[in-house]
Amino acid sequence: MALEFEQPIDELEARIRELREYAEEQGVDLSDEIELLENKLERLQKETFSNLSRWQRVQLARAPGRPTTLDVLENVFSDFVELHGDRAVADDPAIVAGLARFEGRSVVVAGHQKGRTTKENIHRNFGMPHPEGYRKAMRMMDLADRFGFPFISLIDTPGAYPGISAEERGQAWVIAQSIQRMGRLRVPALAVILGEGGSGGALAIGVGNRVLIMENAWYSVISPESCAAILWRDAAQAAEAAEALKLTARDLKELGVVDRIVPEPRGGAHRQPQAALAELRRAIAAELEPLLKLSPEELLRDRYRRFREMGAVAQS
Amino acid sequence: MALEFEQPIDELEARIRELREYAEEQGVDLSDEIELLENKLERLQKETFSNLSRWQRVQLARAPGRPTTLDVLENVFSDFVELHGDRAVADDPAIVAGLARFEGRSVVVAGHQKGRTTKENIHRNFGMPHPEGYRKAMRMMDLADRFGFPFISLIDTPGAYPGISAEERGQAWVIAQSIQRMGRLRVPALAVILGEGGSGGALAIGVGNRVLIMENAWYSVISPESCAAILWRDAAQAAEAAEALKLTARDLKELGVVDRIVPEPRGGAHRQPQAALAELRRAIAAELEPLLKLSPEELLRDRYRRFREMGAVAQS
Amino acid sequence: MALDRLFRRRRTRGGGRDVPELWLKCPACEAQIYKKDLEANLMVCPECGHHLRMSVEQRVAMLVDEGSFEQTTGSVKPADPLSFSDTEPYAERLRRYQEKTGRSDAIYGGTCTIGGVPALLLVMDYAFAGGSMGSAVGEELARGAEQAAAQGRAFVTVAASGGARMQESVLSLMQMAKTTMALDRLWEKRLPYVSILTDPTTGGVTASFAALGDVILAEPGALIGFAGPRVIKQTIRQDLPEGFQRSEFLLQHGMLDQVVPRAELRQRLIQVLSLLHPEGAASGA
Amino acid sequence: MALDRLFRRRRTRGGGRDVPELWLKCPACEAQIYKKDLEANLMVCPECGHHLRMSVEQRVAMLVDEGSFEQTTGSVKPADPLSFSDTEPYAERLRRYQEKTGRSDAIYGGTCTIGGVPALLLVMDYAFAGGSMGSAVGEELARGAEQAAAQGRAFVTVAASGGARMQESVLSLMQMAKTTMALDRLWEKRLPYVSILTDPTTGGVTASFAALGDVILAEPGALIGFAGPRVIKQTIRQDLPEGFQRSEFLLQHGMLDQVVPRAELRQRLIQVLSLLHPEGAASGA
Ligand SMILES: [Zn+2]
Ligand SMILES: [Zn+2]
Repeated sequence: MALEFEQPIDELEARIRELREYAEEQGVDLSDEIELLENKLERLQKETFSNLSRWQRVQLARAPGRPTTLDVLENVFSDFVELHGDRAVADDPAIVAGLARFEGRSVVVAGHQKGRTTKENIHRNFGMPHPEGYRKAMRMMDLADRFGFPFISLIDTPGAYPGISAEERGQAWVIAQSIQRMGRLRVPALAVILGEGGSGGALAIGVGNRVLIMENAWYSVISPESCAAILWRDAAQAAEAAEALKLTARDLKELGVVDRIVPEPRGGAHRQPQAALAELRRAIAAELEPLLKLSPEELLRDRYRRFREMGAVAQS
Repeated sequence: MALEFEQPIDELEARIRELREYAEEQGVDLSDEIELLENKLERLQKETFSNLSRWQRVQLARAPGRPTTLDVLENVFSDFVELHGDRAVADDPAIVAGLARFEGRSVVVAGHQKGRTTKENIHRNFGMPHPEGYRKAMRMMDLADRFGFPFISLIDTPGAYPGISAEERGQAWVIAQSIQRMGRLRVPALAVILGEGGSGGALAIGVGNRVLIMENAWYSVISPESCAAILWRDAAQAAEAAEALKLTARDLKELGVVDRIVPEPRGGAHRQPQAALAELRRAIAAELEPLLKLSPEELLRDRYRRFREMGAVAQS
Repeated sequence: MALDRLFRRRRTRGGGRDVPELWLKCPACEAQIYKKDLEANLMVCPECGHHLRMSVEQRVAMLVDEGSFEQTTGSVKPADPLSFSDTEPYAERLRRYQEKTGRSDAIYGGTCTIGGVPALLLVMDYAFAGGSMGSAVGEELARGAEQAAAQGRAFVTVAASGGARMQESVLSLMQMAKTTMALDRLWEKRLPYVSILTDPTTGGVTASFAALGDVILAEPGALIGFAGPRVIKQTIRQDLPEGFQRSEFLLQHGMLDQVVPRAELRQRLIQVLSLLHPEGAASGA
Repeated sequence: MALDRLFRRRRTRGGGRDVPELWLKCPACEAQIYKKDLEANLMVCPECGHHLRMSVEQRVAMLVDEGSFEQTTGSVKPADPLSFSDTEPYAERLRRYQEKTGRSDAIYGGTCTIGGVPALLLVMDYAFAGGSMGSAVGEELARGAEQAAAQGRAFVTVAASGGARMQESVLSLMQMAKTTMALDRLWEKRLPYVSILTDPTTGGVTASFAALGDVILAEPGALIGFAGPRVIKQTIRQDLPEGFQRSEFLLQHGMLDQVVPRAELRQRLIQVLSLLHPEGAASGA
């Protein structure tokens, strides 16, 4: 299941493993050869991962094994109690939400959830929420305000589901409502882009006082494939579209859209999920701490100022 | 379409009309005979309508031609602009709502709507709302709070719809939410029981600082028919159940559940709708006026106190 | 409406009293179970996992920290404000239920700690008039919420009810508003309210306080709804779908936070309360 | 996403320019209509009632009190923050649209009175890049809401948009948050916001400020939604139901307050504004 550009690395790793096994089984000393190969592996990794193209990062953001919202809930937070339902129509498995503890403090969390297996992915609609999912998220925001707990969102979706059922129940309306609701939180709000930040379906829970992004995550108004299909009339131009869209963590930091990049282990979070999650915990702690000192009014003002400044225009 | 106990009156009225026509056509003087009959009519009406049984009042509350929510909106209020939809699932025609003016002042109104024809009655589900109807009403409460306008509800329902679709979408939940939402209004809230006040489906929009009731309306935890079917195991015992349930305006006033009875023209509001609506306008004006002087906090406290005292218990 | 359903059941079943009380038949799988075993298993059928009704005393015992419970309910007695009488006077019925249960009305509870969190727990008693809510039950609930708010306690209710108490007509209807509005006393103090729904919870209880928990938990297979299944069947004149109005159905339809097997209920409640109650929320207890 | 749809249509239609401009063909009933007649009829087909697109200038003229309009838009010019280029550089496209429409970007409006109520009206121009919302459009909207709040005006928008402007990527996405949050300035002052949706309104515009009107009106037959019909068709691989995503469909599904024929729109707007705006609401004007 390695990504295309990871294959030479994976193959070399496999070769080294085989050699080690052989040496052990046969009792021969191949340490020189192995060391040589390991140096080569090191160079290859450095070469590959220090010059990742935007499109390669998009692929890393989608890599199987990359930590999902539930992984974050189970590892970065403790005492997670999942809460279900929108109290109106359904429970949407594409968004997972509930109460948890972070550094001893109660918080409310909601995030997109992709499946960790194919079957689960179908159950979770590939992380593409229906309106019920966003209403569940809004219920969580109500809960956060009700108890004065920080609200933390975890973003990882190709986008809100573009289907008949979703349109019938007001997908556009619920996204607008969720943006508005999150903007009105009287508690600290953090948004973390874990993997894919696909358009309005991501922004609906992205209105944080601070927005964090994992090093290899992306965030854009449209996926590279769809953009390529429309502008280049060829989905295969996704790599080019990804370049044009400037959707990587570094781009977003330069554009002022995110506040902090959470570093990932070399090769991406899927290669060492625990290390990635430890970095994430540190980043959340660092961003949350100053917000805890602000009053509800200061938090509201801060959030408004943050988004009010977004965009680039030329004044006449 | 006269109710059973109205028939002798209706017949006598018809006889008098015929006699008058005959006298006019033939140019004969029957004024003595007519006067005699009119005196008889007067006595008959007095007899019938001053000793109405509870069950007869229930029938008056359901009489065809009785003013509905839309009649009130068109006659007691002005500049009515109907607003539709719950912004989530559907627009429910069993509840009508919108902006209007009362004595020059903007208000928000929501009420159950029965059909004024059979076809309309089916369209409006006989005034039995689905969850969407109550969500529309809650949206109106939000609007009232948003603009600081008084909220006025008009109650006329056999009950919330007891069907599969309604259960699936949380009928119980939405009624509870609507009770809670109305209890939290920071503006003056009036509830008027126009015709039928059927159980939770009525109470959902009945949490007013003041509750008014039309003279022949009823309000109960269950309809007389259903109560009879359960307790007497015979729906035909509805008259007896109506007596036991003490569901008339006068009963409710004695129980402290309503604050004011709006008098109806003799024979019921359906006989002289305009006169009934004029009385209603006066009653609303009288009850609204003192509430307009209260602060949001006073209104909240007043509403809580009002409902907190409801009930009858014996202390040990 | 609940009252009568119970009456009827009792009448038609009648003979049940003759069966030796040592054994019980599971209504789901029909297995004969030794009653002591069933009680030890929290009234959950060891054969099929069906959750039978349990006594309110056992319910309290299974939820609270040992030795922490002090009853607060009982001083509010029901009245008969309408002098209601159908085939039997309401006052008579009340007396019978009071005798049978040893309780003033269909609710039992008090102050306690749950996992160390100070709480006020109220449990509805289905054995008393089908757990129906009249003025006394409503009053106990409103007082409970107010007391919890005043004392900094979490508020926890366990619902089991056929709905409002018909014999108090509109006064029982008003309890829906009263109990709902009393919950706001907890809001002002940022104290949590957890609602637990058990079999059955319908009518005016579902449509008021019980649907408004900050967190709503339900036991597996519990019948939960607004209208009872019989009323719905009469309305639509067709059969109801399998699993309709059961906990699992409600979870799917977004109305519940979790369906929790009875054996795990206390633990889940502790988890929730210690996250939501101010003491646990800030300290990281 | 709108931008390209417009490009394509323009390309494939191409020849349209050769047809004498005195006559227009109704896209619904295909009747040939004298253009002057159509304009006099507010661009509503006299044969079938189909609502054609109208120029933003005509839209403003039909809604405001005569002589009351003062343009506020235009000083904010779009930039090309990503140096975006696909088959054509974004900067080029902008220049072409600016030439064609005589506008800086896809929005036009200003202060006015509507039935005597002081208002700030902003109209999206579908002729400019499919009415797509980039930073400049978002900035005009946010300033508009802020100015309305500061000056005690009602805020009115007329949406017509294919969504966010792809060529500004995440910055155009951020306009959804910016415009939505700016509306809260009106909340603080209890000033109304009325959103009017016209054909077509999809994507990021529907999913932000346009869906959040205190009152939402739409023109008959307008296409309104989140995803465009083509995207949905690709996703579900089947045809869309008749009337799907049209105003009347949205009204039924609870998303709109009213569907209002263009001829009645000004009158309805006046009614709503005079009820909601503080001046009309208290005085009973
Ligand atoms: Zn069993
Ligand atoms: Zn036409």
